[in-house]
Amino acid sequence: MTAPIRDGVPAFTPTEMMTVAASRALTSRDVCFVGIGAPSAACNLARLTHAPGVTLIYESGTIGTRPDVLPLSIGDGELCDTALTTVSVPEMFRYWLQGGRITVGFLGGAQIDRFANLNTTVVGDYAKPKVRLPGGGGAPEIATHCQEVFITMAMGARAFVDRLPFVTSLGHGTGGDDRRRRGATTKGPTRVITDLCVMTPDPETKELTVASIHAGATRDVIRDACGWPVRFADVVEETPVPSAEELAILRDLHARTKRAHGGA
Amino acid sequence: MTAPIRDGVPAFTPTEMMTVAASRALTSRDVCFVGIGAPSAACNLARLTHAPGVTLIYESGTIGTRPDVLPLSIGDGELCDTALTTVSVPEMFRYWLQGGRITVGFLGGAQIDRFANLNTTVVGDYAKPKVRLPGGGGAPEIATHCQEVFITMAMGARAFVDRLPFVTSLGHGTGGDDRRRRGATTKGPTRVITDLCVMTPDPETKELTVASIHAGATRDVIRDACGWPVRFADVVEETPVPSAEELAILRDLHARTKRAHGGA
Amino acid sequence: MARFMTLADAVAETVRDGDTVAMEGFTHLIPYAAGHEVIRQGRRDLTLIRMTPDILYDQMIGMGCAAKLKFSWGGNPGVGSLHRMRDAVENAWPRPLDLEEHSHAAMANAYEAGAANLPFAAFRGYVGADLPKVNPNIRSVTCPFTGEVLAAVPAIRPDVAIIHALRADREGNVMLEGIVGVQKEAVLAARRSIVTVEEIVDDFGPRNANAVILPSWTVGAIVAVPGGAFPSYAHGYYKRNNAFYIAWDPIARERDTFLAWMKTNVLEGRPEDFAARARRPAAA
Amino acid sequence: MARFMTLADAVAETVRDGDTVAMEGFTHLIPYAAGHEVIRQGRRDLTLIRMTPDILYDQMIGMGCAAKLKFSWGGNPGVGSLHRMRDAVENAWPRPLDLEEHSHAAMANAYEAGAANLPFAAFRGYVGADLPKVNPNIRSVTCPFTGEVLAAVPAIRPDVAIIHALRADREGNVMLEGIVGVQKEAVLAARRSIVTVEEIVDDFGPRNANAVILPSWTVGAIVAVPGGAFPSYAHGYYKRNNAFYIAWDPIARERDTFLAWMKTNVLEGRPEDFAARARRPAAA
Repeated sequence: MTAPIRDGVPAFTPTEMMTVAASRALTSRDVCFVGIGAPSAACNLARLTHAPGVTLIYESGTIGTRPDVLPLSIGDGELCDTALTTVSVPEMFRYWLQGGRITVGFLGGAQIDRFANLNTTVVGDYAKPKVRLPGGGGAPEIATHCQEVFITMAMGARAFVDRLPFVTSLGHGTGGDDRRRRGATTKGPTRVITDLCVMTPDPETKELTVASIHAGATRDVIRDACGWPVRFADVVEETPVPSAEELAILRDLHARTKRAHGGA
Repeated sequence: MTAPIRDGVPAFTPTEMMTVAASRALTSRDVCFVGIGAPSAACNLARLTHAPGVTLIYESGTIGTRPDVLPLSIGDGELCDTALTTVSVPEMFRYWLQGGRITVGFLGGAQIDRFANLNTTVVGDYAKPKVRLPGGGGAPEIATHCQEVFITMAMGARAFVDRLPFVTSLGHGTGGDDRRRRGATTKGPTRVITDLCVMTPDPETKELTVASIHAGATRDVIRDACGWPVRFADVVEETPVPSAEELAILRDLHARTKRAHGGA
Repeated sequence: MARFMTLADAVAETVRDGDTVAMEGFTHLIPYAAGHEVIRQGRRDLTLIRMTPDILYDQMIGMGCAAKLKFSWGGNPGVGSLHRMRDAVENAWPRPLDLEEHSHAAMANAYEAGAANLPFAAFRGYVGADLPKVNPNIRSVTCPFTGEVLAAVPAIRPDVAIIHALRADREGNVMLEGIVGVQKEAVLAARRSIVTVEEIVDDFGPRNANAVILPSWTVGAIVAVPGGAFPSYAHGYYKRNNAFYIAWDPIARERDTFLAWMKTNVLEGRPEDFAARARRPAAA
Repeated sequence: MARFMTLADAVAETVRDGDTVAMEGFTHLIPYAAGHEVIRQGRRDLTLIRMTPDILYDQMIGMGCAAKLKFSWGGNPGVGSLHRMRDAVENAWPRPLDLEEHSHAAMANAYEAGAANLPFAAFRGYVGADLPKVNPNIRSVTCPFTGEVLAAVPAIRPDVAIIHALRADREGNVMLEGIVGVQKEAVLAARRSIVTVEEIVDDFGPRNANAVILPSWTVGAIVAVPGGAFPSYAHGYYKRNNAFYIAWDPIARERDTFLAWMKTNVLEGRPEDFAARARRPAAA
């Protein structure tokens, strides 16, 4: 199936492309710990398309949830109403996340560096911040307990930065085997899905490398949107465009969500 | 109300007297962690007579249970069916017992010494026991986490011993302030209710001292049934005999229980 | 032991200036009505604890109730920043706000340890993260069997826990259902507690044998405040008013619009107002 | 990931000689049918773990399946001793039995730690008790904040957990209710698991939002064995057969009566026999 074309331009936004590309990273066998925002849309799109068996878990305690609309928060009633069961938050973090039962942690973030470390804590000095961000929430432990981590966030030079002011959650640390030396036994970030491209860590250095470029984006656009001199893989693929079905299901999901939230 | 008299002898058994005396130690304000056997009969008799508001908790996780018949084990379905709620066993021991929420722990035991330490583990050497008893179960922590401990068990020289082969659960240790020096912050055993008498620890030495004697028992009978030279309080009371109502309710309870268990 | 009271009396008796107060609720069952009463009574110098401080804590911080915040994620979920919290941290307005920041895992474990009467919680956490560099309350313990080093945080033992639950019965037992968060732990860990509920019923009736229930002897004041979790929600009663969460962003962005809103809706408000708010359709 | 199997296949695939096996059930939902299958298949050198070893473990020990027992209370509740366990400990019949003995609090915390992927559990326990003198697996940790010394025990991480639950749905999710004991923890802490259930249903249907459920991806083999907990009980299905517990005492007292009973009722028995046993009135 190919994407609808209008005036020679694929009729989807970069954000839609990002969500679709992120959703494709999940399979029906995954047990996925879902971060709010972009990850939540991608995970539910996967569930509604090619991965109907995927198990979605939100840190509010909802296990195996199948929301009809996207939650605004990680604890909307919709998540509980459609879940297999709902456990307490201490149990969620002890038995389920720390218990090592999650195959994929799906995170977003305010800032990321070339080794896929994330910052959602502060911009500027911690004690005297320029911008006080919400903080880590579940991310510090999601980043180390899940078997692997997918990250999805839109590119931009203020988000993809050369040096993080604060490491909220560990990616590959300073690269190479640094992650393992710090005591993490899981794979860490294995792909970063943006609105322009998909990056994967170099097998040796663990530096994020552009693996595929979305339709409409170019190497120059990606370079401009990245705060470090971004590397490209030897062979860079073109990201398969969204199918008409994926787009239709995603747009339906967003339309239902907007109606349900009654605002914005 | 006085007890029924038959041929000049109070018409109740020593075990009934023990159960009634033990039940009277509880009030409606108590939250009581109930051991199986003699404690269970006493606690439920209290609930069915003068202490209808008493909260009974069994280590199987049942909170606020109101069984119509006595359970054979601490996890009979009757306990769950009539409970306010039932929690997992880890939660029971973490939030409820260790949480410090229990006013009275009601224990029995195979052996007791003069400082109300209990043994339910072994007779003889631990590695080569003469008799392997069931073990401590919940008792080691019941003995230290409940605000106070009541003990009920029938007297006899093999049960009330000069020296325990094994301390399963702490009473007053070696007496005096030994219990506190070992790190226990709760009162420990405050009364031992037997089939012959009620003992309470001396305020200074913490040695168990006979405070009241049941109808039909004598100092000599008590001395013969005790493995250490038992002390008597300066003023020894006569234990108030069971009332007709207490006996009727206790006997009804046992009759219902026997029918329900369909055996013995 | 549970006592049925008015909200004004419950807060007056239970919450004191300088107290450490945990008002919990993980998106669900956030005790807004009780928080507004704390604001109306002008409590000061509170140490507020909450995993997910959201609009309610934004309001309390903006009104100057709090000297310190212990938390793990402070935002308006799905919307953006808490502007009043940011103004306090970045500009000390209306007063400086100390932060003690943790991860969710740390806070959840710390509540669990508090309920269990332990002094600390050990968990696998903070590996490679920067928070331990700025928070001296993140330490470590070594497993006496394997030698592994684990993260450790102090147990949370608040002076006061305030939660909103679904129902209480006439004996003062309290029932929760749905996303139960850390509310049971918060109440069991606290010295004193206030529980607002949607309704008081004669009897819980038939229920799951393992229903989440706080027995009457584990809670302090109980107050019936229908709608008391608005704009959060109460499982089976009313839905989360996501439109309100979205609408809060412009209200809280500026100090004057914030103060005007607080005057009309909180300072001049009453607990009884919540029933009508919760009944409005979510889009209103 | 859950697979529906026969009991014989499930035990053959899951339980190996020398394994550490936890068959849990706190009076309720004891997996008798599965235990009998382990006996029939002649497993040897098992380390059996259970808080409250009762008749089932008495049978397994008496049949020589176990090299070691880790436990906290070993008796026939309300009746007396486990004669086969005593014979093994006191007389090494039919073989010596090593004991690792704890308190309930220690075992419950150790299962919880196992489910939480922690190497040890810290708790306030064993104060003034003699068990730490005879069990080198009782150690201590010091709180890094208060300096308090707490008891520590290793987490329980069995090779195999075996439980009996009420229902499974067609996807292999498993539901428990009532006295849930440490069964969820045992399964989550174990490498492999077998769950026998009273019935397999199309759908759990309406249920409490916080029902105790083990998702299909957390369990191994699932086997429908109606009555599989007899003479223990299954909440809502059949009651505990207290008469059987009382009757067991004389059967187990002597080696020959025990062996005769085991031959007739276990070695020559089948999982299908349990349905009829559980249907009999409790007094039969």
